[in-house]
Amino acid sequence: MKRDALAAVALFALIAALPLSGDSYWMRLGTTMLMYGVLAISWNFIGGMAGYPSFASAAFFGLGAYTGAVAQKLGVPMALAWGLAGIFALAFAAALGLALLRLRGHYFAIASLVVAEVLRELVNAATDLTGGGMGLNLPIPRLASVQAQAVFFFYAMLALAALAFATTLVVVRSRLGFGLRCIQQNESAADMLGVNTTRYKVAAFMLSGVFVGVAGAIYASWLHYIEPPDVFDVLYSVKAIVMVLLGGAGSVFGPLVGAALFLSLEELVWRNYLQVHTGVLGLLIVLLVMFLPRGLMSLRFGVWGRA
Amino acid sequence: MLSLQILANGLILGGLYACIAAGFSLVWGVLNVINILHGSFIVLGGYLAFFAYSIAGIHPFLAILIAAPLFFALGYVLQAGLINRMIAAPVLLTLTLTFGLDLMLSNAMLVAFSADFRKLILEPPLGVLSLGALVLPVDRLSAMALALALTGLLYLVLARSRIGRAIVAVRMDREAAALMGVNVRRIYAVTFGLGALMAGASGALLAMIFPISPLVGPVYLGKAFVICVLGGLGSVPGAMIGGLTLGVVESFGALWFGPEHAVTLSFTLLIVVLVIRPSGLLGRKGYE
Amino acid sequence: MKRLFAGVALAATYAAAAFAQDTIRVGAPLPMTGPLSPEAVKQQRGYDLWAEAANAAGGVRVGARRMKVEIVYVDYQSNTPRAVQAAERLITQDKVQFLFSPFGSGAAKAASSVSEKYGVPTIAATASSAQVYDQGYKYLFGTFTPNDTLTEPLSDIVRRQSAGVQRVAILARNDLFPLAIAQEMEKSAKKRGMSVVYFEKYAIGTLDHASALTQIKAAAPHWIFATGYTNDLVLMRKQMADLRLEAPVVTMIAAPAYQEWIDSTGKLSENVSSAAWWHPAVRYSGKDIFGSSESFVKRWQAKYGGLPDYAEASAAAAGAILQMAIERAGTIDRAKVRDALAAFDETTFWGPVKFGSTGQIVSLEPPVFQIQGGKPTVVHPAAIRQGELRLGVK
Amino acid sequence: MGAGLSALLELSGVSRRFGGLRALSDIDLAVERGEVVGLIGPNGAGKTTLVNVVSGVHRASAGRVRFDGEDVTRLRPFQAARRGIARTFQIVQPFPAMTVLENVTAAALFAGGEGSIAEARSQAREHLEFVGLAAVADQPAAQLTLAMRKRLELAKSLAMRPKLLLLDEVNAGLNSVEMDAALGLIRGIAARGVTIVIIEHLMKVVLSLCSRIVVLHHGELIAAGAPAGIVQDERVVQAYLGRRYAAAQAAGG
Repeated sequence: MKRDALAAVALFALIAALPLSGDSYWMRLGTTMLMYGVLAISWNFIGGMAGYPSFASAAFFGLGAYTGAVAQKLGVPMALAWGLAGIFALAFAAALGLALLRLRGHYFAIASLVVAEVLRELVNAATDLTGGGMGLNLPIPRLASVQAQAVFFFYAMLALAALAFATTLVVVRSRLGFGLRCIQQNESAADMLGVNTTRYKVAAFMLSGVFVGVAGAIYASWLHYIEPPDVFDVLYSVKAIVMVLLGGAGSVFGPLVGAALFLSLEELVWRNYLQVHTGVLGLLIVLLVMFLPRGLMSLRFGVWGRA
Repeated sequence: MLSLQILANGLILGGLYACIAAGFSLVWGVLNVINILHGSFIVLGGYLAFFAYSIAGIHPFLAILIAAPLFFALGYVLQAGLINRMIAAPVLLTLTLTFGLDLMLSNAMLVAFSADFRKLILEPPLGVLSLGALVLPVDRLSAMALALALTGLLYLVLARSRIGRAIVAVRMDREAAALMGVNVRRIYAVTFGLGALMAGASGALLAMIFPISPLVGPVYLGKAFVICVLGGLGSVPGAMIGGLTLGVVESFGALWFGPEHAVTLSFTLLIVVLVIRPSGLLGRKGYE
Repeated sequence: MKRLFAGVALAATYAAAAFAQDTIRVGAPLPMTGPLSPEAVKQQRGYDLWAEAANAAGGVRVGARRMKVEIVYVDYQSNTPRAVQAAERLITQDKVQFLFSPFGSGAAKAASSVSEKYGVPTIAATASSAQVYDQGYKYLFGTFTPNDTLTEPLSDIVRRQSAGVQRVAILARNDLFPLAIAQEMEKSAKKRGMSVVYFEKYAIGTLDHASALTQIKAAAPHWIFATGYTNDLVLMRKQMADLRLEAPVVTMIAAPAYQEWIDSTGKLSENVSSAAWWHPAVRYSGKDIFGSSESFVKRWQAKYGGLPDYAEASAAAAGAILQMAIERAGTIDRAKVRDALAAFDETTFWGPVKFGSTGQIVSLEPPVFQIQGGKPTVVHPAAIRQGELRLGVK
Repeated sequence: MGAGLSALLELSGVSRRFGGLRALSDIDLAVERGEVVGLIGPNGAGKTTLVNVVSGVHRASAGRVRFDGEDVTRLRPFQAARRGIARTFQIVQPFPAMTVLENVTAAALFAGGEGSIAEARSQAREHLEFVGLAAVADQPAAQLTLAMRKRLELAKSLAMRPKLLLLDEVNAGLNSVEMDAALGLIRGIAARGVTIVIIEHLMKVVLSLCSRIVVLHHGELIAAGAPAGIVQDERVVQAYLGRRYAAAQAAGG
């Protein structure tokens, strides 16, 4: 516990030094990486620990982004709007979890995937509140300079990632983490041993939603402009999963390492292949799955592992 | 009268949907693989029909005959060569695998065909059939009929042929089928081939109706998800019922709630059905 | 992890090393993959044609020197945040001097904050919404007039042509530009005393318009106004015919301006009207690299075959305008070029170009046209009219 | 049968249907504290269903289940477990990737009422000691032999601090040496005051362990009573034991 915590503090201190480089593009990449980190760490609660293949990240992200944006549009201060986004995501995850976590395997995956689609269309349709397909503009925070803005959002995302990571450290060693492992291994046996599986799964789902919701709100403030297809992008869900698979290793650092690795790969491929970068990314994914199954499989997938 | 026309629209659309989903459902049910490639297969089938018509003047109805063996071979090779290696892995990995393959295929199509939308225009057009005040486009109608015939044929193959019965046996109980001497891996490859065949053939049919572009794959894939859940996995009649249901629901949904909500409605329906009846409207229990 | 970062950094340096002093580098984030990718092809063609023309003439005159033009493309995957990221990458990593905005109003607006931050003069070739320009930014300029400059003349012509057009049905894609223009249409129609009997949006990715069209048929409108991208409007036109939905006037925006829409609808394109910011039939004699509109079209046909559409022409115009501004400024100093753009008042092949106080062009009169005999025929403005608006779309 | 307050488990009029199939019909049964009750009957008689209904896996279609003075008819498995109903499965169900110790710790933590993971772990060690698995405490449960896994199931059940232990064919698949050890353990558990209901096919085991026997047939309770009486009961002989067994018993006994 202590060793992990120390390593984490060192890692985050290292990341926190990035603004010293003074390069705004690196700042942007750093902020994106931390956002990816939040996505991966959060997915790990429900996907890695409880073993439920959730594709709901995009739903939480979009919900958070729009909650934060609409709240700010209605005059709520930024920090409060972010908090509100977290609360909305938390409550939504609780309600959604109660309904969907009874499903297993592919069925849960599909249902959670579709939630983002439904939310996107609802947001799209609520033109009065959200601007619908025309998108939504956010007030630009009154900060000294654009550079200061970049630094501010970087640290905001860093703080969120650190919080999510600290939560992982605590959960892994808690009753909740233990119970989730039992559920992941054999849900009905866990039930027979006195684990309140519904409550634990919903708790994990809520943890997987709350930080992503706040990340969405920070992201909306950072970009000043959001539109439904961008924030309810199914790729947020897919990327979260791929990152955890990549970093994997079942360790608490897995998601973080996966996020850094994935962003680096994405950036390298994007830079070097103009027309075929998605194809190259696809090839990389295929190769990883085919030839690094050990690395990828070190996470045990519980109920959905068994066909 | 309005309702009657909308019901007709919905049923015709639903017939096409059934064909989109049949192969996807089969692969999901038998292999327990969510084939993300399915949408791109349909698009590829569309391009095949488009070029067959624009270059060689081959009617899309005949293009199916070319598409069928080609796509079967493509699917068979893909499964035997790649996916079979991963078949025992957790479902999320096979899903990720087909997702990666799909990124490659759709990118390849983008480079090869460009993103421009194309449309196969039959010359002369097949026209419109009028039944009183009811109007039915003949191209859609015949494509639907052919789609349903194709789906029916798949059903017959599964029910009557030796290989079809082996597929059904593997779907019911993999271990037992293996004990009875069924070569499970070969059955997987054949099943995936059949799935690809259905995708390619339905793509060829849809080319007459929808504009084709590498970008529309995900739209078809989304429909296939919904239909599978509505109808239940791995069952061909399920895909038919699911497809027709979706077509009618979307049509009346657009009428009652406005066209912007038609898609939302179908997805909401999916979630509700999953929560209330996880095995689908026709499905049997016991599938994971 | 550190090693990977080092790898990325290495790649970045490698990319930047390609930068040479005697070229003008212009960044162009384009949606080469994803749903908007058909649009990227058009933009790229326009930019390329300009760069080719400028370089063939020896380069851009900068004071006494001549500098070659190089356009640096980045794919932003049809994803707005990526577009912003791409813009920042182009400025900070690829060291471009100037920028062309990403496609459409939304992405252009989002990316404009980045170019403003670095003081990079940026020309938006496809952003029409007034909200893109009213942020008080000084470095953003656009070649499209606001949306109502399309629907207003259109409504006037229809009104003039047939007083009987009273009932209007509007079906719009729920997306930034298609929805905005549909809302302008509603205003224009109401202003002229027409009644809007149907106004619905359809979701992105809609595969079937039969229900909406059946309802429109039941409402028996005189004028059907539909918006969307090429694929939407191909499908919709086909389904209108399938359902025998006919009306005196059918307007679709923006697809009929594109040759692929005409190709994909075949005979069904006949008599469908539309409006756009530019049309190959316009006749301006410009002082830009392309000279007159005719010579631009010729040059286009020589390179690509086929006629350029407004989006393609706008991209080329963005380049031509930037070139003139640089030559006027006599330097590639960003602030000076920006001032030259703000003071710009010249005629180009694209039309008279003068940017208002917000940076959006104010001097253009967008043409209205109708597909007649498989070809777009201009029906407005009077100066370049090729024919009269015909009624009846079957 | 005295359905007094002292009965630990009391079923009254319990039925359970699966679709059209009646797996249990109208069962009345009381188990007193400290009893070891044998549950016997042919395959498909409803024995496992009965255990499932008591432990909350299935809900009774009709009738009521009372446990320790409370109505537990509608409880879910984890709630039953926390009230002191522990069970083993015919097919053992460990958490395969966890160590043996972790498996038992989970039981102590979630059903045994231990306050912290550390306390639960030390409890778990004691239970492993008791069942003789201390040596393999840190091995993954998946690596255990069948006999060891059965003992692990017992350790888990004990860690739950049960008042009632439901054993479903805990001896199936064991050889006679292993079985003797298992029987020893069960006696030890009973000696701690845990009430036990055991489903068992081997009459030898039933007779040596149980103070009372309950017989199910086609979902109905056809007999209940002391072992000596049951083996002579005409209906039990017909339904389950068979003539030859009864004859052998009579001859031998």
